[in-house]
Amino acid sequence: MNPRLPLTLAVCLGILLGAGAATFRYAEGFSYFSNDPQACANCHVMREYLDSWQKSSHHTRAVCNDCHVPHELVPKLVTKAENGWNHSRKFTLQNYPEALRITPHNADRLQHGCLSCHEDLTSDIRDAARPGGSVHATDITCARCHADAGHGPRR
Amino acid sequence: NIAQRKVEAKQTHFELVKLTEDTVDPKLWGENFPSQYDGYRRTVDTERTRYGGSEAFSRLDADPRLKRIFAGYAFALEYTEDRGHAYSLRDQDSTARVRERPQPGSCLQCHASVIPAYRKAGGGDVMRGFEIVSAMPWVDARKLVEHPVACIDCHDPATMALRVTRPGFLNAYRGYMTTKGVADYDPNTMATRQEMRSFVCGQCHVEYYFRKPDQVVVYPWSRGLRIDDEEAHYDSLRFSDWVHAETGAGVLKAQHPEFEMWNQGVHARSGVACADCHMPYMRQGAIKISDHHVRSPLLNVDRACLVCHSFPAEEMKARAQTIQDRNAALLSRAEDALVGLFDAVKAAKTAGADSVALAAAGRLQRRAQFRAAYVNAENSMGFHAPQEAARILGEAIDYARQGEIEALRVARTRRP
Amino acid sequence: NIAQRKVEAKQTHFELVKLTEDTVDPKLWGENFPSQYDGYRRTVDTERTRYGGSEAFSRLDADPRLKRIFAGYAFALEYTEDRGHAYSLRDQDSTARVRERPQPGSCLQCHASVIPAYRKAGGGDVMRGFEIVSAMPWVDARKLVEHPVACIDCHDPATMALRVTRPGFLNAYRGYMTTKGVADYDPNTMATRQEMRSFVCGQCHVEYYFRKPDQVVVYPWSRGLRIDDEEAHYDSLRFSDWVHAETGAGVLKAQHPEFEMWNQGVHARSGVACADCHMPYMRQGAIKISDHHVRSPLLNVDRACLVCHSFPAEEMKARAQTIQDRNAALLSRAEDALVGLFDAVKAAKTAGADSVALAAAGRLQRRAQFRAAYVNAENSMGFHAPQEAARILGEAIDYARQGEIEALRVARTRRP
Ligand code: HEC
Ligand code: HEC
Ligand code: HEC
Ligand code: HEC
Ligand code: HEC
Ligand code: HEC
Ligand code: HEC
Ligand code: HEC
Ligand code: HEC
Ligand code: HEC
Ligand code: HEC
Ligand code: HEC
Ligand code: HEC
Ligand code: HEC
Ligand SMILES: [Ca+2]
Ligand SMILES: [Ca+2]
Repeated sequence: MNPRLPLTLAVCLGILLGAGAATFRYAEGFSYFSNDPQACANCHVMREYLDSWQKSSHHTRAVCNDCHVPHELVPKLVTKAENGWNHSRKFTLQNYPEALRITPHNADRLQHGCLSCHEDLTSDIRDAARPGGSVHATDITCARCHADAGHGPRR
Repeated sequence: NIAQRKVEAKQTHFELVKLTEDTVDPKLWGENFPSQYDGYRRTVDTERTRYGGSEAFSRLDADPRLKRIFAGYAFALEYTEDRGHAYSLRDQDSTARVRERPQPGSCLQCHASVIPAYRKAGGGDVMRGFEIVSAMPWVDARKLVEHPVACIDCHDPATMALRVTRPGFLNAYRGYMTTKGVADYDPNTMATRQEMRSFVCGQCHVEYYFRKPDQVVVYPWSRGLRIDDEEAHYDSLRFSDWVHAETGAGVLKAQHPEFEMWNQGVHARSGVACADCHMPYMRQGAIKISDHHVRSPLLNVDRACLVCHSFPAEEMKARAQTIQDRNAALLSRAEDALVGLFDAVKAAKTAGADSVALAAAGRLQRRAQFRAAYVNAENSMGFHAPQEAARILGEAIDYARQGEIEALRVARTRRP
Repeated sequence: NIAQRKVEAKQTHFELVKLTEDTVDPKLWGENFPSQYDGYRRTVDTERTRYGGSEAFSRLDADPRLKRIFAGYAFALEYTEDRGHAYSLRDQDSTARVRERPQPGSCLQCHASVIPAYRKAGGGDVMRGFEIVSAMPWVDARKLVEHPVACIDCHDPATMALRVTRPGFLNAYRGYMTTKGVADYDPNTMATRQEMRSFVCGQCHVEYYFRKPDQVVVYPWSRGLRIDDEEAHYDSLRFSDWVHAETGAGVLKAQHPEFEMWNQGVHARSGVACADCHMPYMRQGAIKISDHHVRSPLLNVDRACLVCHSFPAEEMKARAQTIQDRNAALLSRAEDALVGLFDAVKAAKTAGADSVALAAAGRLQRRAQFRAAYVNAENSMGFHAPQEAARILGEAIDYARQGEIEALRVARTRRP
């Protein structure tokens, strides 16, 4: 099968679902396909996160996508299509909460983001490192203690 | 250099020793996990903090009122500040409460790596062995164990995963969960990993008593984990720890209810576990490990608090101490009130009042003593739940003073 | 839609009306800042919460013990729950404390947009005008003002910057800062913006009294902002609010010490300002503005709390209420203890004890009353500093019961 098929599909998915191509492009929906943090901030709602990221310990080390978006090609496009759809729609309809909160699904992606750089360092503290593997319902989540890693102190 | 650090990171632990359910000696576990073992061994350190730390000073000398408060109970003989896990068996061996008073084998559940001994005594059945050993005289039971709190008490030797082994906890928590509508709760299979990071501590850092007549260790959680629930449990059984020597009232003394107090605080509510503060992660070469030097977080504020609180270490320490200072002042008031009650009851007796006439005063003393002892025995000086600790002490003061008033009224009616 | 939103993001406000130091009417300010004016006007809403909210119910009916606690004081006539800023002048006009008792002009400092009136009365000098108006009878002073708390009370009409105008705050805070070694402190030039976000509220949400004989409004901060400091200030002046009708003791009643209580809490310590919770930012299209509907944050948890706390709104509300429930229970104990003291003192009097013999009991009543009234008058039911509020109530209970004991002893010696 054509190797570029999944890619093409994912992109189309994102664009078509994305509250109509017009709105989507105008809202720089395509920012979702760029790696430039500025691109995320094309939506003013995201600006404070760009600012806080710039003040965080990671601004010289990681960009939005490194933490929030899977690095493998297909999951990456699916993520972007999904969030592109959610965020564009909500941005257009203005029906998002005053204080944004990461969704469980994106929290998982975030965890993978951390591990993409800190996997070795944390090899001993994660279930994966256990001979028995994961024996409890959940593994340890980085953001529980390091919520400020990407955006500096919350307050 | 980087290359070498990377290698170090990949192969974290080598299995030099095969660990089994009978490997009790932490030294052997240390062969496989040297860094954690190093930390564990450092629990022999003795460093004091304003209200805690690891120097085993005498609490009775530090606060003479306690001698009167525990009058007639073993704690009036010797009561010291607690210290590291490495001492847990030694300190039990040497306390006057054991040397000068007969104690049951139950004492060992939380002071020794006792599970293999239970299994042996129970012919493979830990629960039965637990009951058998608890019923033995301490001196005989003591011969069955040789190590203090150690690796196997918190870890599964096969997977290194956390696990809960103490029958006292397993029984009591299962009972508690039924009050929440959950049947047959088993932490080892149903708890999240984050919950386990507190449950392993809750195995021992809890209020307990020995069921009569079989001396089995029970945690009074049938109604819930709050002090009021525990008191209700005791009242329903008409249970008393001892009869107060000065007043003749049947009273209660709480022991280290850290788990219960923590449960009432905002940290527990926010999912912050005991291990988060008492065993914070530390970097060792190219990997992160849990600091097994379990101790006062105030001796380790940088790692214990600052990942979550973005304020300077000095400031976070000051916040904890401000909380402790407030509770310490209230605790002192509560103990003064208790002493006032003792004097009033004794005066009433001299005035000719009998135990029947003083029954009401006795019931108030019981409420007051349990509350004051609860906060005193809870080793964080209220830090684990600042407002709850203050609330408990406010009630202790109220009940003690009401008891004193009651005794005065009784005395008056008795005056010739 | 998005296009419009992008425009808003850039747009700022238009100056339709020229605002000066004499523009008191908020309607005019509203011409330039319609969104903030809309919010301000919504302070007429009346919605109740478990312990607060904006429905002006009678506190005396809700808690009959207060009638005895305030016996002989104007608060026994009428004492209602507070509500929005829009009512501040109206509610003072209509209270029985004003209609049935002569009051000085001082009352107006915090209930009206009074600064222009001060300036006029003082011939340009606000401070002098403040003293003159304070000394006037309320009925005459009332004629000089027409608006409740309004824009000009917190904002500089020229720059819209926050500013502190109340002489009572300026004087008291300057004095307080000298105890910290800072001379001539002026918030308007020396405070950070974040500090101003609390200072503007501290202008009025504080404990106060009228200096004798000139009736000037004074905040008792000469020794510090903690309740113990304020009590020491009053004791040093032998100042009493009134003589208790049942016991004859000279006692104190606190009024809305929100600013002082907040100062003892972890939020203040963390730099969280009144406005952060009571005037949280809200999205208006693409720009964020401060919600000028100043009210209970528990009616607005999403915006008031979740920007800092990443827990669900229901959970944050439950945390606040758990704190309030604990303090409410302790407050109830403290009031019961006070009532017990009243009865004991009255009994001692009937037994023939005179005021000299009951002096000690009176001093204890004074301590207890101030503390219980303090937490009762502090409008967050202790949320602003949970453990400090509980500590204060613990002391209130202790002093009240000690007073009862003292009265019993006196009564006994008096018995024929
Ligand atoms: C170093 C990793 C990292 C980087 C880089 C990063 N973030 Fe985050 N982001 C986080 C973490 C951690 C959280 C908090 C998750 C939590 O609290 O559970 C978060 C949360 C968020 C949230 C949700 C708000 C909340 O508190 O739940 C948004 C929106 C966000 N980030 C946007 C961005 C944008 C836009 C960028 C780039 C300008 C960015 N992030 C860069 C780690 C990162
Ligand atoms: C089309 C405008 C827009 C762009 C571009 C945008 N965001 Fe967002 N983002 C939003 C809106 C609107 C929300 C609020 C959605 C909600 O919370 O319901 C949001 C919420 C979030 C959240 C928290 C809620 C969740 O879904 O987990 C994260 C994390 C986030 N964005 C990250 C990013 C990252 C990373 C980028 C760049 C790759 C980005 N955003 C680009 C509009 C945008
Ligand atoms: C693109 C790579 C990358 C990603 C993704 C990343 N980090 Fe980092 N992080 C770094 C580097 C590089 C450093 C500095 C070197 C070091 O300390 O290992 C660092 C340092 C840190 C530190 C040390 C203290 C500090 O703040 O400087 C913490 C804690 C941390 N990261 C946590 C996280 C967490 C949590 C996440 C996910 C939410 C994350 N990192 C995602 C690259 C990354
Ligand atoms: C229970 C709290 C907690 C959790 C969960 C946690 N950490 Fe940490 N982390 C810490 C503490 C405490 C330190 C500081 C260690 C020190 O100072 O020696 C730390 C340090 C770090 C560092 C810096 C190490 C150094 O000194 O260079 C990185 C990187 C890091 N953590 C990444 C992670 C990642 C990735 C995860 C998820 C797999 C994670 N952490 C989960 C508490 C936590
Ligand atoms: C948020 C941090 C935090 C959490 C979570 C926490 N503690 Fe503590 N703990 C402290 C502090 C701070 C002290 C006071 C230490 C001192 O006074 O030196 C303390 C004191 C103690 C002490 C006495 C230590 C000493 O110095 O003698 C024990 C025992 C203890 N905690 C056990 C527990 C247990 C068991 C749990 C969980 C059920 C727990 N703690 C949860 C912070 C915490
Ligand atoms: C099997 C029983 C047991 C378990 C499990 C246990 N403890 Fe302990 N702990 C003790 C005993 C017994 C002592 C007192 C030792 C002494 O004073 O001789 C103690 C002492 C302590 C102290 C005081 C140390 C000092 O320096 O004063 C702290 C802190 C503590 N434990 C925390 C924890 C934490 C956190 C956990 C879980 C991660 C835990 N304990 C698990 C039995 C236990
Ligand atoms: C349910 C668990 C448990 C049981 C059962 C238990 N202990 Fe402990 N013990 C602890 C913990 C936890 C500590 C540390 C906290 C403290 O000292 O308050 C401790 C501390 C001590 C200490 C050191 C501090 C002190 O109190 O002087 C002695 C001695 C001691 N225990 C003796 C005993 C004796 C004797 C018995 C039986 C009568 C007993 N323990 C039963 C858990 C337990
Ligand atoms: C009082 C309880 C307790 C005792 C005793 C104890 N541990 Fe742990 N240990 C823990 C906790 C809690 C963790 C964190 C586990 C988690 O987060 O799932 C841990 C984690 C570990 C880990 C995983 C890597 C890390 O550091 O987080 C290893 C390996 C380990 N312990 C080895 C040991 C060894 C070896 C001993 C004996 C010398 C020992 N432990 C004694 C409580 C204990
Ligand atoms: C794993 C995260 C974590 C760690 C570690 C932690 N805290 Fe907290 N702390 C919290 C959270 C969450 C709250 C609740 C308020 C909030 O939502 O921010 C809190 C609240 C507090 C408060 C105010 C509530 C109260 O109980 O008075 C104090 C004080 C405090 N922490 C001190 C400490 C100290 C001291 C330590 C170290 C001994 C510590 N914390 C360790 C997360 C943590
Ligand atoms: C961290 C958030 C927070 C901060 C900061 C804060 N408050 Fe509050 N305040 C609350 C909460 C929560 C309540 C309880 C509301 C209720 O019971 O409905 C409250 C109640 C009040 C009330 C009574 C409201 C009512 O419903 O009747 C007043 C007045 C008040 N606060 C004034 C202040 C002042 C003045 C400051 C600063 C000196 C301040 N607050 C700081 C959260 C806060
Ligand atoms: C000039 C005096 C003054 C200033 C300045 C002031 N207040 Fe008030 N405030 C009052 C008065 C008077 C009331 C009571 C009105 C009534 O009950 O009629 C009140 C009532 C309130 C209430 C209760 C509302 C309700 O719904 O029950 C809150 C909350 C409040 N103020 C918060 C604040 C905050 C926050 C600030 C600063 C941003 C502030 N106030 C500044 C005088 C003032
Ligand atoms: C230092 C500022 C200040 C002064 C002076 C002041 N008030 Fe208030 N007043 C407030 C604040 C703030 C509230 C809202 C908080 C509360 O009700 O506790 C309030 C509430 C009220 C209320 C509504 C609630 C209640 O108590 O029934 C009345 C009526 C009232 N005041 C009357 C007066 C009278 C009469 C005087 C003069 C004797 C006066 N005030 C002096 C600040 C002040
Ligand atoms: C009780 C005090 C108080 C009153 C009365 C008040 N404000 Fe504000 N106002 C504030 C505070 C606090 C801020 C936040 C300022 C800051 O963060 O520097 C603010 C901010 C503003 C801002 C800046 C933009 C924003 O929303 O943050 C404008 C414009 C404003 N107010 C207009 C008004 C108008 C018009 C009125 C009368 C209808 C008014 N204010 C009444 C306290 C008040
Ligand atoms: C501007 C930031 C901010 C806002 C807004 C805020 N908080 Fe907090 N809160 C904090 C900080 C900082 C702490 C201290 C603990 C810490 O460092 O995490 C804290 C601590 C707490 C605590 C534990 C300490 C205590 O006093 O018991 C509770 C409960 C709490 N907040 C509830 C609330 C509620 C309810 C609201 C909304 C009415 C609120 N907070 C609004 C920042 C904030
Ligand atoms: Ca200790
Ligand atoms: Ca109100």
